[in-house]
Amino acid sequence: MRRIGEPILTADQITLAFGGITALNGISIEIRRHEILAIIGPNGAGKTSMLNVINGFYHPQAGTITWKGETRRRMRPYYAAAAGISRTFQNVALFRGMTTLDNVMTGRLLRMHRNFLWQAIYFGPAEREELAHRAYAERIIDFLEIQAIRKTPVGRLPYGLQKRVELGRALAMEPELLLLDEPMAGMNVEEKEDMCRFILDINDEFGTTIALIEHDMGVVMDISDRVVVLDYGRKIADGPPDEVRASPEVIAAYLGEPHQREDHAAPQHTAAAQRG
Amino acid sequence: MRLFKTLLAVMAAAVAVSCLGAGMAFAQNEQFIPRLVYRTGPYAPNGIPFADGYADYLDMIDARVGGVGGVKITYEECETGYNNDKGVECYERLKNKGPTGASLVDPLSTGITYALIERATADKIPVVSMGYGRADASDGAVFPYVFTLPATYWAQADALIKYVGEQMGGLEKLKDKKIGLVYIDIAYGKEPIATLEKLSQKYGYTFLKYPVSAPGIEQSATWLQIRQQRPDWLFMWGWGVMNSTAIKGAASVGYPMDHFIGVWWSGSEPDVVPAGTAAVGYKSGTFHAAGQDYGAIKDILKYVYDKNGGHTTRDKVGEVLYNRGVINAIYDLEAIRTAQGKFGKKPLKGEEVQWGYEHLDITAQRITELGSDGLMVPIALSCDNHEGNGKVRIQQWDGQHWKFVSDWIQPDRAMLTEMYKESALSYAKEKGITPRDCAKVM
Amino acid sequence: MWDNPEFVLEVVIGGLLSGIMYSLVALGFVLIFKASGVFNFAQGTMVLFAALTFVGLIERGLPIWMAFVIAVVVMILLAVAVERLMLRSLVNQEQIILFMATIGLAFFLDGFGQLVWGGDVHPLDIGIPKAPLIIGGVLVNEFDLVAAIVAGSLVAALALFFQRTAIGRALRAVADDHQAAQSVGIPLPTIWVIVWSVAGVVGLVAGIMWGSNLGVQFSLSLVALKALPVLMLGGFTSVPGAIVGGLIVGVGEKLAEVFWGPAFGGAIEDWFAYALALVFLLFRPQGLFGERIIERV
Amino acid sequence: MLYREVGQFKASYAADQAIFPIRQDRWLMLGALAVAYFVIPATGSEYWLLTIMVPFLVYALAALGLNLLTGYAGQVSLGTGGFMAVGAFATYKLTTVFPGLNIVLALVLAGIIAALVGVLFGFPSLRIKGFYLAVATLASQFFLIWMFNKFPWFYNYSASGVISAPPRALFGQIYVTGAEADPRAKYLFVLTVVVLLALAAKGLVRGRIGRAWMAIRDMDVAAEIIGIRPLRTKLLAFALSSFYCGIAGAMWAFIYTSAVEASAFEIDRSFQILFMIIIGGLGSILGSFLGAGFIVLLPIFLDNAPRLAGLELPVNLVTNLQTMIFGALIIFFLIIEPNGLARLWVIGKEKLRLWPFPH
Repeated sequence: MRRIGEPILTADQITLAFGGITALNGISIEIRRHEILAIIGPNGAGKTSMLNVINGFYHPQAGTITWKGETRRRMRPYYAAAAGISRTFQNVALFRGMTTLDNVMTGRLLRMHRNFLWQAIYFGPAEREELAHRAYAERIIDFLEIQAIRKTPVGRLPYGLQKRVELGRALAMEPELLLLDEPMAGMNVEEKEDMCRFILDINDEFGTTIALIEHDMGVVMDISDRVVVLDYGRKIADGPPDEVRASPEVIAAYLGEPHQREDHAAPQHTAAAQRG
Repeated sequence: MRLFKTLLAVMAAAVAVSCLGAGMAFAQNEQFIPRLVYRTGPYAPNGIPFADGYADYLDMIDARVGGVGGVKITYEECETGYNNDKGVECYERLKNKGPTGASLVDPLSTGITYALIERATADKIPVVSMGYGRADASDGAVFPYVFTLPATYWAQADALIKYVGEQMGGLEKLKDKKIGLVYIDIAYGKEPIATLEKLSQKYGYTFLKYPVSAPGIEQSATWLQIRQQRPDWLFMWGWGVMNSTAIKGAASVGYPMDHFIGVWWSGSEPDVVPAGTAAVGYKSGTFHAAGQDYGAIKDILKYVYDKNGGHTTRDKVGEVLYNRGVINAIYDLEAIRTAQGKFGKKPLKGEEVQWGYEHLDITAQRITELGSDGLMVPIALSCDNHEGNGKVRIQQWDGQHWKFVSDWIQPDRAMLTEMYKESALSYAKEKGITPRDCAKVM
Repeated sequence: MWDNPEFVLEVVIGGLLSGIMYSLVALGFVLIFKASGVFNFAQGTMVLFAALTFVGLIERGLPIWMAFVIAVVVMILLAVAVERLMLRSLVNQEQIILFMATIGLAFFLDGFGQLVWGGDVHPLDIGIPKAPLIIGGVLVNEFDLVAAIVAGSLVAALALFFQRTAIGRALRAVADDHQAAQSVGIPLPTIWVIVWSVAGVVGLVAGIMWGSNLGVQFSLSLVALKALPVLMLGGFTSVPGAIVGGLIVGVGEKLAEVFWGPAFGGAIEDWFAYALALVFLLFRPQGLFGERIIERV
Repeated sequence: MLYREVGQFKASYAADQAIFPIRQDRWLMLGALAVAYFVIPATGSEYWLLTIMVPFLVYALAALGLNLLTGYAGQVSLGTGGFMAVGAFATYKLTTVFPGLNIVLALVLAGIIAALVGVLFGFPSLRIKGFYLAVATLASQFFLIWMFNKFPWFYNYSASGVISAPPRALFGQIYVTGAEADPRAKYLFVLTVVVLLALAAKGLVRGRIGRAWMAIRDMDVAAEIIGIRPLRTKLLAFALSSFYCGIAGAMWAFIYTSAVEASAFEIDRSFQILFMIIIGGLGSILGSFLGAGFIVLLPIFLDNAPRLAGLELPVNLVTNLQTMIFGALIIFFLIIEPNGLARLWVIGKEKLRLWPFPH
């Protein structure tokens, strides 16, 4: 049975600016072991930037990140990955040329060590390693109920399924901290319910710590242990859902702000990301 | 399904190739000559006249006397595009054609020559690299199946130096003069360097190298250097588009044309015509005459063109490269004739033609019989001399025609033979070949 | 090197002038890549093909101007054919596929051109003087000068075309994003035909300039190789880039060849041009004037 | 129903990850190998073996190498010819400096040298992408060719800069290089090398490394975020790719033409091999072979077709027509299947799977 523990990641006074625009303004967040943390806020509040800083895709001008007692100014993406932080993206960032299975298997890359000579021979050690990790990948596929599309190139999958595969890839890394950027964006109600179930189960069964960005207040309030609210690069609230819901500042931030999503046209976004 | 069929079609096509290589039926009394030519691609302008000249001469012979010693000469052209692997493919495809297989092969490219030397030696088919290919192959002891008649690049380089010396009134005058070489930066272009360096020590001139990267369409840097260093004489080892470009380049920096001398592959109509008036006065080496007023050429017009035959137009007959093709054909047929003298008037095998080439002796009298007085000079080959002491002559472009401006020059044979031997032996060593003892070969 | 300043100047000028000639070829690439994202491998062959047509017509006794007009028409027809038979069926394919298709086109034109006009070399003289011109001890080649002027005016014309005309603006829009193109109200196929035609005409001009230097023959198609480093340097999508890139490459390779070449045994200008471009790329991966490559998640 | 998978159940992941999970494919492959090893050497003429099969295999190997780099790791390269040249000249130096050196060992060493050079020229790929990278690799192409042409040490100071292969034997007496070598020996040697390296390539691409490459190819940003180090992965791709190309180049120089100068590996070669993998199929081992077949065999066939049909056409006409048809076919195939012949093959199989029923 999970119980929320000490902070495993502490972002301290993070400031990030692009040219003139300040995306993050001295934000401090801590993420505690085993919890589900929701980061919310109106568009352009800097939620995604925050995740990007945490797993090293952006390098903040000021502030530090402490991960399991180790403090550093800037992360490198592959260091973050190696250290057990994995994530999904707002606009699905799958490897479109590969099948579902292969995408999930890429999540195991960090744990596979046979060098290219063994790989070239394949039979023997490399194959054994391959099969061991295949078994793990299959567990995740079963868990996410995507057996049917195992051999389908992900490019051909519907958006909702792609999101699920991406989650699978992140899980395959056996992360300690899982960052989910709008896991339910562009999903219908059933898909959302599935996704919620998965998130809770992951948190439950694997004890994975989860930080997620979500717009759907209902979802957020249901599944998260704690909510952080960002607005224009500042943190305006941090606490249990009910508390946050009551906070006047939050209400102010959300007043007049209709309940909208950032990605009506997710596919184009994905395409754009592909080009990048 | 349509696309699947097309795939099958391609597969089928690929399979169909397999039935090649096995030559088709030939009449028995024929002597087959494979013709590696290039009528397309970047070097086509030079390849076409040569191929036409050769083919026309064979047609003429067959029309006039019905072949050599009563044996009809047949040939098949194969397009190499001056491309080495294509050349190898052509050679392999054609070498077994005809009743006796290929009697010899004219690679018509230094690169292809190199690629064929070993194969042909193994197949016992003579490689006739007339005025190109590897110079040291003149040493017949090491290269029994390669022939470099009538003269190699090294011989020509020496001849050019002799000519320059003559122009300046004595080779000793070369001292402290500057002689430059503009060359295309591939195997062929580098051939003369060794010789010119050797001679520079002998005569004390400074030797300047101006490599031009192939294909040589952009040379302005080179010509700026030349304008700066002002060599007294300038040689050129170029090919294809490089030649005309270089001549223009020389004009553009005001280099005196009559001090600019090209190798015989840089001295034909396609090289000077595109340069227009700029080319007037430009010189080049050669080992035969240009023009139509020679018996053999007249016969071609008479027996081929008057009968609406021929591979080109009448006016192109007699161009430098056309006549060179004719010369090549004459050599080949004379070798076959010589061989027939020993092995009988029948279709001959490659090794028999090789004997013919090794005993080829085209005397002045024979040249007269061939109606080629003034067109070519006598040569005589032997087991250890596959070059045959050919001579070199300098010609000059007057805007209309190529005119001789020197007498026949005999290169320094003693020195050259020395160089051939040295280089050939090192090759033999690398390849583990034991040279023939020519004293024992009759 | 510096002991002889006017020689350096001479080399620089020579470089600038050859650079312009490279730019002429590079322009064709840029136009097509800019508007359709196609890296047109066939540009070199188009140069040859256009020049062959032009010179072929002159040899058949047509006056130069008429030969030029007809050649232009031919290039436009070619553009239409390319769009109808090739591009139309390959819309929305990956760049590399389109690239490969243009290679097929290159092969086709190579064969076709030689089939129609023969493999011989065709001398081309449109009356540009070739005599050396010595200005204050510095050699300037008259021909190159004319070439430079032609290239310059061509670029000016293109610039006007892109800035002033509706089509031009439409093309710029397409270059930025294909959705936008629709909104401009000009169908993509039409735009493709236009850019390929323009590229064809640019190719014709390049072909005439190079051709009257080399003689019109197969090797003309190889000038494309001289344009590639220019593209790298200037960026595949920028007309001014093609010009500036051409000049930089021209000057760079000539200086290298003349002053450092001999130290390495010469003939270094080919790879030096690429190395030079490479160095620039390491600092600006999208070329001097190319559009930024944005990475986003 | 020639091609039915029904009833072929995979009991284990091992079976599922086999190279040919489907029985028919296994048979087909074994059949092809049998033909290659027994039928062709037995029946093929010297022309067929030395000027069609050997170059085809050598090209296929080079294409395979480039496909690892371009098809799998997504790094478009036009430096192939340069790397082939490295292999060729390295082998030449090795075999002439150490005459005792076993030819196989020489090839491997040459491959390794080529790999190192590949790594060196792979560094720009960290910053430069797409066509810019492609053109950038031309720098290596031109530089390498220039270098092998310029420094006489590479060709043992021969007058013309041509290297010609010294005869070398396998197991003491079976010569595989040089003119005396039996065509069959040459062919079988090349075939074996290619088959082994193709298997190795398959092993590489279906495992960890292959996935890392494809991840980089499909989306380098995401790849980095799941813990792939871009530079390392790309450089490994350059290294292995160059290894393959190097060996291909060595076999080109030593077994196919047996005498080459640097310009045999000039830019056209690089383009040719790029064409092969695009036509054959990017990211497909089979595609490399199909592509090589298309680019090597088709022109030869078109070249001979008229003569086979008994027509005597002038060579220039034939050659020009051949070039035109060849170009047209390239476009045609791209239009019917942009993903290459390998994809066509798969589609064909799917059709067979249903055959004779429409659906």
